[in-house]
Amino acid sequence: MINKKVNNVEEALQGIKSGMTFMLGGFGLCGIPENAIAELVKLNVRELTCISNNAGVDDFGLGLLLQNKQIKKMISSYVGENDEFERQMLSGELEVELTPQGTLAEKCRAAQAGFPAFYTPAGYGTEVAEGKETREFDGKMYVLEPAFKADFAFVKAWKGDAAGNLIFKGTARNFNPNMCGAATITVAEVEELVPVGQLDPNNVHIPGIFVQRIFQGKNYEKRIEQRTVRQRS
Amino acid sequence: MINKKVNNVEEALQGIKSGMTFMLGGFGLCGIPENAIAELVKLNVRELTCISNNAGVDDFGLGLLLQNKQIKKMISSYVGENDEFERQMLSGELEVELTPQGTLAEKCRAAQAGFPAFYTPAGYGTEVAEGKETREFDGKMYVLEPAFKADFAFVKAWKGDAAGNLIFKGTARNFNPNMCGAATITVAEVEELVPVGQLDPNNVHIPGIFVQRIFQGKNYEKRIEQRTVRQRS
Amino acid sequence: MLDKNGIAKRIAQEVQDGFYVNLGIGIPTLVANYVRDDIEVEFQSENGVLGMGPFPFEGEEDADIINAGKQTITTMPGASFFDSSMSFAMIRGKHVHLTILGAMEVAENGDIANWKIPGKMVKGMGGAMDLVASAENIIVAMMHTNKRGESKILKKCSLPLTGVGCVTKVVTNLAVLEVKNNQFYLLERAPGVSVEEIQNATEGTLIVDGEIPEMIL
Amino acid sequence: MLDKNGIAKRIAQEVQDGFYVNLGIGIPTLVANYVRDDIEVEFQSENGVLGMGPFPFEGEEDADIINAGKQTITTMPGASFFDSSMSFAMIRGKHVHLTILGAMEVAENGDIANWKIPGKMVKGMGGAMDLVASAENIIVAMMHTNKRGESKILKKCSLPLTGVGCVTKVVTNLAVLEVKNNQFYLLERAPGVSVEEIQNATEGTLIVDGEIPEMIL
Repeated sequence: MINKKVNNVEEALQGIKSGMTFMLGGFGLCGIPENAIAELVKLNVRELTCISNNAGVDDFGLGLLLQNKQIKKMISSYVGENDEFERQMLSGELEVELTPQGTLAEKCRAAQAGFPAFYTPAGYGTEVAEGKETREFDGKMYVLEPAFKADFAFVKAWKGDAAGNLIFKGTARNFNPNMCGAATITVAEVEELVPVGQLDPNNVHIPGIFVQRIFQGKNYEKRIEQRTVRQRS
Repeated sequence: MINKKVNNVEEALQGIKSGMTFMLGGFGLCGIPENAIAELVKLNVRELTCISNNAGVDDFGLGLLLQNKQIKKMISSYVGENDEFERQMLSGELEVELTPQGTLAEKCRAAQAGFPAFYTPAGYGTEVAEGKETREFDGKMYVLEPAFKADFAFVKAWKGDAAGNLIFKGTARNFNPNMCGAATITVAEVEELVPVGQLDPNNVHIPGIFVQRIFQGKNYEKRIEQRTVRQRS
Repeated sequence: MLDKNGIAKRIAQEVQDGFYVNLGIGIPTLVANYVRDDIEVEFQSENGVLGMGPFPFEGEEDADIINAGKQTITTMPGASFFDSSMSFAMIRGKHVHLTILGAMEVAENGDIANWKIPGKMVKGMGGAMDLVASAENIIVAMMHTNKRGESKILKKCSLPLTGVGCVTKVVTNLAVLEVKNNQFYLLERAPGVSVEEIQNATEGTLIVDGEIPEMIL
Repeated sequence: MLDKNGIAKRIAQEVQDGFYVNLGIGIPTLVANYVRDDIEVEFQSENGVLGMGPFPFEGEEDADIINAGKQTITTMPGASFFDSSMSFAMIRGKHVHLTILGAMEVAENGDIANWKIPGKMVKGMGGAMDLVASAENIIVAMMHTNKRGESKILKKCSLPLTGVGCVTKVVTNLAVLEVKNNQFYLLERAPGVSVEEIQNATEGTLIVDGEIPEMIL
């Protein structure tokens, strides 16, 4: 077993520098790497390019890096619900590349799996396809999208072990598995680091080979963005 | 819940015709759809194109269809260990398209995921790339490979439910998940059909949306090709 | 004239037995409340769940189980969770049968715009561009006109497009329209709404062929 | 001169701490037996397992747990199973650090042939074409000459290629060779084998630079 365990978030983020490109898992605030984000704020690295489906809310998630003006460019599919984001974008402080959600996921997966680029129908005939190669297959038009390139991927899992194996919970899975192994270094934080051998090899979502560093996360807030409930009848 | 359960292999294979293209899961004899193969022999459909990593052995797996001369063309990555196969191929009775294993898997996955084609480095500079488009990305050469098109996919899972959800066991997983939803109709046979609600939604390998028909398989032989053991010391 | 729930109720009639359905944010989400309970339908949400159920009871919310609108949800027996790449495999691979989404504008050639107002609002497309580029059955839920009374059912979209030539049906507060041959075909009127009112609210080419029935809700 | 186990033993020295390794069928499979036990290594098999262990004890074989050679195996703590697409994501994405495989021919430009003898033998490439097209560190385990004594270490492969310019090192029954600048560099001699014997058995350009040490096994 190749040991990926590091003791804490400080160790896990060694080598982080200003100007780097990061991938960050999560959908809205669900399944985001809370510990890594907090540490990035502390490290105060700047001029970052962040690949993440959303940009958090004003006071949580990637919103914390935005408030601190650490982000130069965001690559996301949906950035509503964040006033500071909107302000920085409309004023031109923040560069924004909006990418269809399925394309965003596959650009991660392509990087993980060694595909240089792929053809997708999403965005054909729209702004998103401007300047990109398009091509017809079987009478349908597709856009060529390159794989992402990133320095670090920060993902959050439910359970993990020192071999780097990961299991996600519910919809907190989202982009996290697709980002593992898609950057030079993948850092996984987990709610529960279990002894090696405890995870069923059949149920591992991400084999440890895709993860370089893993640590036991702390103090998860797991905020709910839209608390919707029904009445007991 | 959309019910995919059918009562038996006969029902599961309705609509099968000579001349069709099939995908069949399995690696060697591990994880092959034994019930579907037996029924194909019984139905005696002919002129088949079969996409499967291997061609079975002389008296089991796809070897049974070969013995019966039902297969016109095989698309596989490795076809050793099968004398009848070799005889038919060298005599020209059987058309064979050898495809690198990773390319074979991805041609299935591309069909499942709606990608028309993909670029892979495998086979560049070899016979496999002859007549195919090649292209450079970042100084490395790639071959453009189209997604498979098939009429039926036959897969074998360990557990499944009437919603079509599947869980595989060990290395019997192999190509099975990649073939689900990659053909017009996907037929899953399972060792154990469990009540809906019993499979943990977190551990489902293939969601039911990729499966059209599911049935409780029978009389699994699960032959071992190379029984290798070590001595107790 | 229909309110949002009315639009959802009418769209629910389009959901057929055995359909996997993706519901967009807003009015489409309401559609789930009105689907006949004698048919089998499963709801997919592109953030990674198939087999969504109703909202949880108070106190049973789980931050790890949400829909694409970031709302807390529950799951039905037979549900499954998966990653984003597999979720869009379902969508791009045409395994999802019906997509219902909102729009700012729809054009008579089937174009749709719903993700950006240049210089003003840029929320992003989320999964909408993948959905409209892949689904063969796309129903748009929207108001027929904007707050200033201007038609959103157009000859040509003025806003940046989400997808081209993809919309098959539009259900608004005034009417049900089919999009075909670069025209809108009026299929049904909302209760109490006249053909003339619909014509006045529609900028795109509107075909009115014979007697137009009122919706049955 | 080395036998198969000797070749495997020498190759095992190339396996470094922290390596994920893919072992081909034949001699490469034997390498696992000789890896130092004070380093951490994990074996990947392309049929869908990471963290392979030794063969099972008799009576404990599981038909559902095999390696790419279709042999029954066991798994180590921390192992995982996955589908073929993910398995080749590991390979194509360069997550596997070292690939060890057999060959029928190797050429001085790094070309390798190991899947087909036209008109005679066509077993297929299995995962070999993916492995050699992607791995940055490819070691070939082979006999230096064929049964007729003809060199398999060539200027140019005569058989259909498996991959182009990909082999970095060759370990044979006679020598360890590095493949660089379109030449074979002789690094080590097998015990009791002279430089001359190696030169005679090598058709490709062989560079012999200074004193060539004997392997330490």
